[in-house]
Amino acid sequence: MHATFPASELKAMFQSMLRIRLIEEAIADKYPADKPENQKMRCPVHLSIGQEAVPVGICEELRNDDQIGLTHRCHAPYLAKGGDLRAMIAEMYGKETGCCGGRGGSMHLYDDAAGVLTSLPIVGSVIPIAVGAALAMQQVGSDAVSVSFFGDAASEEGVFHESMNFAALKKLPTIFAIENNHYSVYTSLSDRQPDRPLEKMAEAYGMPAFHGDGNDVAGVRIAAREAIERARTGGGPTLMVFDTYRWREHCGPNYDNHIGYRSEGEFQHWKEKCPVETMRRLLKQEHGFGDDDEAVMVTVINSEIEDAFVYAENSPLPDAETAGDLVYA
Amino acid sequence: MHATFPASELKAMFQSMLRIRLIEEAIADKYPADKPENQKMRCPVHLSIGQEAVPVGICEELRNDDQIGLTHRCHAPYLAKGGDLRAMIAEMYGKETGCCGGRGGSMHLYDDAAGVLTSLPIVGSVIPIAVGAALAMQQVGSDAVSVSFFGDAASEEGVFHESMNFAALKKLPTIFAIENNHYSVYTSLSDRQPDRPLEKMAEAYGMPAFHGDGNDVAGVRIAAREAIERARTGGGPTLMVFDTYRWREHCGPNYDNHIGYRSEGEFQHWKEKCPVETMRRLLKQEHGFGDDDEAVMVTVINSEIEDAFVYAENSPLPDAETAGDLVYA
Amino acid sequence: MPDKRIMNVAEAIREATDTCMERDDRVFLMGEGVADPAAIFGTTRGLADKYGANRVIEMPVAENGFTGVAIGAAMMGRRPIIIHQRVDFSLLSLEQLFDNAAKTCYVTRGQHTVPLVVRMIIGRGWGQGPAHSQSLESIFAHVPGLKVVMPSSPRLSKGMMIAAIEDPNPVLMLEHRWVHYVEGDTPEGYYTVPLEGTTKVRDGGHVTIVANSYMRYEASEAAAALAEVGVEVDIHDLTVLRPLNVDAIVESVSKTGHLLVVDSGWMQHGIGSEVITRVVEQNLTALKAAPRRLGLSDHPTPSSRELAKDYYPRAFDIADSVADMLDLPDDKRDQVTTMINKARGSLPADIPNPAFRGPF
Amino acid sequence: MPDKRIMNVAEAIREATDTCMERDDRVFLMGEGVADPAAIFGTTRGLADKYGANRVIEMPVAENGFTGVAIGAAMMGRRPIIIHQRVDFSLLSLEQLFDNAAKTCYVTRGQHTVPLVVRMIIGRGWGQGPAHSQSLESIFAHVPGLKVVMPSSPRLSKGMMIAAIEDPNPVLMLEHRWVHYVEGDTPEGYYTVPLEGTTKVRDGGHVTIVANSYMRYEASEAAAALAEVGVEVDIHDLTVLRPLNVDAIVESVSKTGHLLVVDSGWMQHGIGSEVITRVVEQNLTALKAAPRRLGLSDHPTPSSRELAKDYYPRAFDIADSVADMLDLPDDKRDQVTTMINKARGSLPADIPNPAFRGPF
Ligand SMILES: Cc1ncc(C[n+]2csc(CCOP(=O)(O)OP(=O)(O)O)c2C)c(N)n1
Ligand SMILES: Cc1ncc(C[n+]2csc(CCOP(=O)(O)OP(=O)(O)O)c2C)c(N)n1
Ligand SMILES: [Mg+2]
Ligand SMILES: [Mg+2]
Repeated sequence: MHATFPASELKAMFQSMLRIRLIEEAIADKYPADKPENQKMRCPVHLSIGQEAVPVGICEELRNDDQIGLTHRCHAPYLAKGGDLRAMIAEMYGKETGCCGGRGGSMHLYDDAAGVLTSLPIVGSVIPIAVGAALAMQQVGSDAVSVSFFGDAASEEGVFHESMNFAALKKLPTIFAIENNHYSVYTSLSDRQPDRPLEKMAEAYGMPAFHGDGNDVAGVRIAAREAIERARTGGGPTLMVFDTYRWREHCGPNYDNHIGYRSEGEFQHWKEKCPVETMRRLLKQEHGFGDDDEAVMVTVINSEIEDAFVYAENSPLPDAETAGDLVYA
Repeated sequence: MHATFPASELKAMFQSMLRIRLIEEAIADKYPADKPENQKMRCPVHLSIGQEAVPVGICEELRNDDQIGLTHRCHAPYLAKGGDLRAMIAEMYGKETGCCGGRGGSMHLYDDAAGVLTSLPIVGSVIPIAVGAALAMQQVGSDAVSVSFFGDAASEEGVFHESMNFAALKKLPTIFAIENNHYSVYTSLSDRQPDRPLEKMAEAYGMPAFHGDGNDVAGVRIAAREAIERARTGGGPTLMVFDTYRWREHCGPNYDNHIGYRSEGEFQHWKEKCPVETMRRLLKQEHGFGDDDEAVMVTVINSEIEDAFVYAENSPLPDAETAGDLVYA
Repeated sequence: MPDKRIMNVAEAIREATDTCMERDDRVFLMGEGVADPAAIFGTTRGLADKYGANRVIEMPVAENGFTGVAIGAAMMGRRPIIIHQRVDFSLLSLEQLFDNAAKTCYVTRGQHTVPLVVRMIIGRGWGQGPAHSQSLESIFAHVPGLKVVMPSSPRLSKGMMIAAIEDPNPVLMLEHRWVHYVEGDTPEGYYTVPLEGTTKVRDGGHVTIVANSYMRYEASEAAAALAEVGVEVDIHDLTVLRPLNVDAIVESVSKTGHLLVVDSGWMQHGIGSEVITRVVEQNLTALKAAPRRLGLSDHPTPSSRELAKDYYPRAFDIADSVADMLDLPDDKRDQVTTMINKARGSLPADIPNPAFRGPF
Repeated sequence: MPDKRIMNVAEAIREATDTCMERDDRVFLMGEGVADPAAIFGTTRGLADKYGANRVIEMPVAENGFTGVAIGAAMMGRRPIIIHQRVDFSLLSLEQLFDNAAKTCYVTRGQHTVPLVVRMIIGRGWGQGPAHSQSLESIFAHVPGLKVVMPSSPRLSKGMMIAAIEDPNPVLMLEHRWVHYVEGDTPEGYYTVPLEGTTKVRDGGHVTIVANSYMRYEASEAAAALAEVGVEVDIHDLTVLRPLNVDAIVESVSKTGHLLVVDSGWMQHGIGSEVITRVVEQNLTALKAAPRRLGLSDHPTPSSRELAKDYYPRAFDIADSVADMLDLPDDKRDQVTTMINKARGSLPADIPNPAFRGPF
């Protein structure tokens, strides 16, 4: 299985997924408070717990100068691409040291150094932005590529189709990556789209498409490699659709299977495919990765997480006097 | 050829196309004037000369309570569906007796009695409106259907895709009819969309699609019959794509092959496929339709046209005092 | 006197919708989340169960398309209600609203109407950030053919919602998220509140305050404190932005000579500029001092609670503006500030009341 | 004195674009028709030949999508110019403009900018009808983060277009279709006109008129006629709607005591309400009479020339308003009307000038 990747690469992917998982679990732990006014992260959070494989598989294949464009559910790809953890947590705390200085909150993450171009909370809004980044790359003759990450519901917005048409027409170096977690908030895919494979939407533009298991990080990565290579070499865009599942509530830290929009059974079915656990098993069974190896990994990650939260907590709130600055450049 | 239709039906289709052709030629004749201020039709006109077969083929299969939704290029389907000629010409003259009392001009034709729901000049805008009409039909349990007629460029607007998704999801009784005349104003299809069959866009929603010769009125009609039947019986929407060609300029009465965006040769190629001429030939060669039969037909049509223009010219302009009435019902 | 029926605005809207759906089977709901467990902040709770999936239609995430679908259905005589959980999402559908909803009755000389209701919720607080907290009412109110309403109490919300559903015209109803929490006495059964004019919510002779939506409550807090120092404020709740009728405001200003407009949106081309202009057009000489307006600071909404602190006009700012207009002495100003502080308790500015649970 | 370089506004915009494309290879054009034979009313004539299809990009008909594409490219340091042949088409793209163009600089504290120009043409006349003739400037000017300009002469158009292209912020430029025909002296080569403030175009002490875009010319016609009866008008062309600077207007009103605002759009929440409000906020006592505004009648644009007759404010209406404010006697009013009629000739109201050829 996955002979393509040496153990070191598999471990790197595991590490990246585990790190994202632990970071988001830490957010989920620290998010609630006894009283709202005591709460410190006072902005919506959309966790990717359960969905880590797609961003990690794709971002492992990206260069620093490749750009990604994200949605409300942006933490995981931001981190997978190398976005600064401290700046992310501080942003959730509304602090001066956040990547937006507290102006954006959790849905506006970006990191220039890492090639995280932007995150935008309006569904579908980032898709043409990423295509525009690809146009810029083509115009300057760079072989960098852009990737937009978005959900199954974003594929219902007309702007996705407008973006695919233009990208296909101009053979732009961009990838449309759908993390199909089968829900838009509480509404299932089958209540929003007819029953046919999502990747059919690419054929409408004669665009290559890929559909795969969003819990298989190595599979994601192999497919991404091909699409990225095609984009870099002038072969134009690709639509990639990955099946996955959001474990917790749409927005917030809790589980919500009890409220009735989906079943505990469905959740368990997907949870068994946990991308982190699957990779852990593989590493342990076939690559001599021991419990102690993982313990070391966890320790490192946890201290990074600890550091980021301390940093965020200790950072100052932005000065209220500056709230009106830089509306214009 | 077209054994499906008895001669009487073929003649009816010929008559409908010829009538539209002659009406639009009359508009083109009367539209220009020595000086702008002498001009009587002072609104944009988008002629369908060369494109008559699609609206005629489809509308011949529609009932009176079926609804059609149109774009800026609305004259032909309006007439094919039975829209009032006098009210149309008077509208172009900006007269009180126009279908909108002069408020809309040539791009806002509608006729309740004939089931012409609306025409809308913003590209793509009418598509969800027609889907909404189909939703209303489904809600009241009628077996009527709706058809939106629109151009190849309208298929680039995101709202088309949003509309297809919803119609397919709810199996609405609606037909999306693309009159692919290969241009958006002066810009050719190949400069706006990647090279693949337009009907692929329907597959994105698992929707049946049809692609056919937009100059073959009988072929259009046979295909429309199937799609309409499917819609009426709960089988949901269909996308129909017809290849055709606009003979004259995008907006206005003239030919414009000389200005450089398309070639005289291309025009001639399509002109040879003239839907009116093709049907005329068929009727004359195989159905004993004589020159005198046509002459009678033309006489009737011309007197109807003459009547409509006289009516429009003699109708009063609307009272300027009423310009502010009925902003609200 | 009969018992009061206390409910909040969210419940009142739900009750209005239920009432109309029961009375008229052409009425149906569509939107993202209308049938889900959160039920649009409770405003559609139970309706999907009661009326079924054909009348409470969960929509794909495609605002422009489904707005067009609703308009098309409305033109065919149905009575759709669209809901956007944030007014910001409606930005994708303005072509449909401005062209097809607003102009169809006019273009067809009343032969076609668009009996559509669009409910849009204005976000505030809890770090929602720049794209989930806009308050775009004045943009809608710019366009002839639309009606724009912003009811602020349960009684008004229920009555105006019923009136909106029954109105043959497109009615856009903007609901401030914090107004959803407001409780009050609400009549039982069917009744309507006309979609025209302003609603006077406090009587006073010294200053006229015009406020819309949630700003009404900030204004009332300020007015209560000002009353303690002898300043009596006339408060007019601008519940209907289009068609706009400022008669009562002009009359009030004729009496008070002072006008302050408190807008829940940005000020440039906002409620304040329109109301002030109408007042000076009609009765310039009544004004004893320059009229004033308050509204959002002229920048996008920052997420951080610290940055958002001064972004929204609050009772303090309103009281300050009044104090400036009337040239109140410092001791009275201090007294007013103290009063407001006491009334508010220690609640941070990004939380509407102690019952509030984030993140929405 | 050197020879005058007479050209019209359409040519001036073309020249500005050419100048910038030559100086900066990051500048590119995109839109429907930018490279076609009509070349956006001539404003992009020759540019496709000169700069090629990679810098003059014909776009699919997908306004929301391509606005996003432009914003994305701009964030990467490119300098896109979008063109909409009618401002109405931009309604499909407001989410991108209001959220991503307007707020990116703010949200990123200036780390990302969106150096984007959006040219939008306001249609008028020739029966264009309700959906091809809107004038939505005040909607854009409501939103912090956008700049909104409406140059009215060739000199201003060229200089402001160059300034807009060089501006690091998103600049929306609204061009009135009839302004395209306006001719005037236009400096050669590179120059800029700052995107701030108003432009005084006539000096007079009796009345202040503020007009935007094409309304400037109607105001000038009225002013010329009024001058014949001794009424001197100060005309301020409101070329920049955001950031709005009304200093010169306030100063002028301090002198004249009379203010009339003539808006090319609808009045509710329009230019008039904003300018009047700012003036009364800053100098209420200067006003000797109630300020007034003119604008489109409060209904959609009818297509028929007869119905459109009174829809647009014209020199006659402007003169009438001034006459009312100053209480001019009937004989002077008649004289003014006669003068305006003489100046206009017999041209119908739906045609800008004798050179005009419909249908656009
Ligand atoms: C245009 C728009 N409509 C609605 C929303 C509200 N909303 C926020 S996230 C979301 C669900 C999106 O689902 P999907 O795209 O599948 O992403 P997921 O949350 O599942 O990752 C919705 C409807 C929004 N932010 N923007
Ligand atoms: C949203 C929008 N964008 C642009 C236009 C300008 N416009 C009017 S007709 C037209 C061409 C449409 O082409 P197509 O849909 O193929 O129809 P055709 O004219 O060829 O019949 C364009 C771009 C418009 N009316 N609406
Ligand atoms: Mg999803
Ligand atoms: Mg076409």
